[in-house]
Amino acid sequence: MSLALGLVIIPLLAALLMLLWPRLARGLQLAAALLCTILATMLLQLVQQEGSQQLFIGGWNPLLAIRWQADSVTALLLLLSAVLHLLVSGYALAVQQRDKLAAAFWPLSSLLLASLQALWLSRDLFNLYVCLELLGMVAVALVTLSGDKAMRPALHYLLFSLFASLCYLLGVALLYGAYGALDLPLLQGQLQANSLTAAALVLITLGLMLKAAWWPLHLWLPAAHAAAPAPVSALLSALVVKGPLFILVLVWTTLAPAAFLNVAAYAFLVCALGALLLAGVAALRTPYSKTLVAYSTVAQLGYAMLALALMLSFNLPVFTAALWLFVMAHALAKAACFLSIGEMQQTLGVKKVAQLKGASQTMPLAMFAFAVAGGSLIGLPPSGGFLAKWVMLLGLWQAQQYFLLLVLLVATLVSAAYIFRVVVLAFDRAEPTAPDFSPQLLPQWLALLPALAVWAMAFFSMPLLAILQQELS
Amino acid sequence: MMYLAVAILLSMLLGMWRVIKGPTLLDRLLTIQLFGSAGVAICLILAKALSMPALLDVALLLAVLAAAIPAALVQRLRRQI
Amino acid sequence: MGLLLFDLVLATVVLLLAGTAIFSRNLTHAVMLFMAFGVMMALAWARLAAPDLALAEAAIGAGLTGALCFTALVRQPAALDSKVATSLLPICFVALITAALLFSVWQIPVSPNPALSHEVSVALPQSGVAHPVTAVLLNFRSWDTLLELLVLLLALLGAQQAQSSLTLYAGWSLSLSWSRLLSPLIILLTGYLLWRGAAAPGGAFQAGALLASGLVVLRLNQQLTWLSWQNPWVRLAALSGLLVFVLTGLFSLLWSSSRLWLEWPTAYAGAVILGIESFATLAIAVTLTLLVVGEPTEERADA
Amino acid sequence: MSWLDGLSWFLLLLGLVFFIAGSLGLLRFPDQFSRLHAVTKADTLGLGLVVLGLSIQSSWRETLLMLLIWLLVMCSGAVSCQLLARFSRDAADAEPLISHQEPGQTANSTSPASAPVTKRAE
Repeated sequence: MSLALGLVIIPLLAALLMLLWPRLARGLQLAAALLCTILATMLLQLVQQEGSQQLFIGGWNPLLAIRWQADSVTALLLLLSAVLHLLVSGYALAVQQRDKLAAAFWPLSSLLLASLQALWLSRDLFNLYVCLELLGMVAVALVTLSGDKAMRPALHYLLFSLFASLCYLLGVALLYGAYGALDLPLLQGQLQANSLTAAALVLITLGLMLKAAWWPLHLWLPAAHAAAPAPVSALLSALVVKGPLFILVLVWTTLAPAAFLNVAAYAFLVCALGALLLAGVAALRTPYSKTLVAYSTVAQLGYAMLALALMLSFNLPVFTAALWLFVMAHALAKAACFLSIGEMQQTLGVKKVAQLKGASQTMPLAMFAFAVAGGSLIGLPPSGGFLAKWVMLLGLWQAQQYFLLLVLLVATLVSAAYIFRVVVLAFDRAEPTAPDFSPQLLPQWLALLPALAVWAMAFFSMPLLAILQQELS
Repeated sequence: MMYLAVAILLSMLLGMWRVIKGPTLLDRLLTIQLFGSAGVAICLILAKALSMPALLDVALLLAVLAAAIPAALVQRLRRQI
Repeated sequence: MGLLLFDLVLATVVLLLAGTAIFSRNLTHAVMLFMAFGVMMALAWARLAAPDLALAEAAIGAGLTGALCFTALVRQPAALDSKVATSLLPICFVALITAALLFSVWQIPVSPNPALSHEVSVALPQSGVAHPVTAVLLNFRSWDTLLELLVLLLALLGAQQAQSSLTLYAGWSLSLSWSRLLSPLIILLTGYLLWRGAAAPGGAFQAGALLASGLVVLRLNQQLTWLSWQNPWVRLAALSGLLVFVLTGLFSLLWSSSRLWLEWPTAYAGAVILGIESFATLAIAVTLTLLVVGEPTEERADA
Repeated sequence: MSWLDGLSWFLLLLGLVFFIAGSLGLLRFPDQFSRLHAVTKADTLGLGLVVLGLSIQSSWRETLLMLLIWLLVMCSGAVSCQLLARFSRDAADAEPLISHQEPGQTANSTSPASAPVTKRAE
């Protein structure tokens, strides 16, 4: 577990040092990101060899202490956030001069990494609340880096986030009052199917849905994510909304009494369908390119909801694998999308989708990154998105849910529509005159890296599935 | 003993009307002052009635804050004349 | 009987204050009512025999929040009337949650699960302190406390992005000497609360908030002009709580016998906790002060 | 001991009377400065009587602490009375930004500090 500890403490200490000596910020950022990636890889190997690891902080017994647990899903998520942090930091380092990125970006993004890693590791309801709160505060602070125009969305984000935390905390307080424990493995199987548990679970779920921007409660997300600087949007969309999702999955798979599972599955299913179809249509209709990508996050989260609903109602291991594959593929693809769109926006100085006409000639690399990441979002082979969708289709076939198969098909078409809306415009050879600017190559390559990573996921499908299956057995 | 606390509480409630009615900022700041000193009194009575000496510390803290906060507020609210 | 009457009146007053604060059309009234609400909440915690919470609520709710709200208020344009939300949807949502809470609160067992409090009392002698709240906060669940310190720091970092400059005016000589007279008392009381924390209600957070209120008063009277985020020593003070916490944790990881994160050896636990709490108090005080006072760029020395 | 208890209760009730008097004064007095007196003086005296009443029933340590609290409240009542009155006097000369009069009366604020703010309000 000292590896896991390092994963949390290194970015935390790095952030503190950055605040003390702002001059060292960039070097510290890169060093911490590299070190975390290496540690996360080592941890994944360790977990694969020796099974899941546990730590009771302070060495007290489980009733008193906070439990950390690194199973294979956690190890994968730790690696994912470390890798994404590294990639986004690289991009931010490349563009910080041009984009006038605020100096506070470095410590804040490092703290974001630390709080995410702490969240993945924690198995304690109250500690998870603290991590959520931390995540929300960092995210809001990061959104405000855009200056005055971001204040309003950031404030909305803050208020929604606080309200959501409060709902979650109330739910946890009810559970604590009734069962007298906060440790998830200790509570497992203890909950009775009475109205107290129901109220607590409803509060917890509402709070987490609000934080994760699940469909009917997503209203704060598009404005906040679109207002932030490009590296921040990439981190927020790729990682921050996944934190509450992780807790939601933990709560419903380990805590909830069996009698509630069916109702919850139906509720999640309705939300998933709404997200996949309606948020997809919203992405299709919005005139701004960054808002399009932000709405696409809401829509893509629908797949995760669908996978969770299916997990709860069918108890097939395929759906668990599909859920985490979606999370990883979406994180990488969305980071690439935001970085490439941000790069185009910064270089070309345009905000609307319609103005991207002919962008494939002026900024071919960035457009290529967007197209590859978009392909993964749609689910075109070979990509991580395709892998996730394929696993899910297999599961649906196994469970004989032909109606949902159809829905998945329609959702794919919707996402294809909004991705192709951008791509087709960009490949339109409308203006033959070359514009008078020279796009920088390095940031475009760096924006391409996550897209290549999501591509590479398809080639590592076997080991990935093996890791996720290990968790289930 | 608790009836005494209730009576002081009700007298605070009476004073609260000034916050709403005003008419000047001073009247409203006065209500804060009233809440400070009456709050200290209630805290002292509670400490006796519940026999919890720890509440005396709370009263002490309230008293110190009642001393410090008006000075801060007035300074913050001052305007260039 | 008297106790019941007191509870009823207190609950009514708290609800009344909350309602009028929310529905007040004038922001200044709302802030005043909110400060009064803070005093009442402190009394409510005192009545519920939770002096730790009463101390925290008194320091934060009745003290600093008011200064913070007024700082925000003086930046507002004149005669600003807030619109009272008339939208039905949030009200329905809140009503639903309240109903669910009321419905489920009846089912919470009256006497809480005895296992946990028994566990706490068994482990208390090894924790290094005699007050269970402090033992939970700084030993059993110290990781939560560390992260909470980080949340406070982040609040400051976020607020810094939004801050615009505010003019500070020189105080009258009366308020200046009053704040100077008050400051040794506040420092003394801070130390008292911190020291008491090991055995009785009190601790880093309450002490830090109290110290912060003293610093705020001095700062608003144009004293302590060095107190700004630009000053590296101030930054060090604001980060000291976290730094000491993490470094102590690493130290215990490397040199203690069992090599566990955030495990204090029983023999030194009391000293370690007091050390961490002292630095945490300093950090909380500086952070809260910077949060309330901000970074005034312009100062005027008129009387 | 009963006469001590009686004395204690007498003092406590007397304190209550002063608290109520302070509140009534805050409600009924005609202008703000007399209201200021009502609160800062009557309440301080009320607190003092309550402290005296309680200390008859308490140990010497608690009594000391309560007397300290009273001393503090007494000092702070005197000082903040002064501060608030000065603040109000100055604010009456120049209309404060946070206005509690009719909105039309704020127009005479011509100072450089408040000018940009009023412009924003329009």
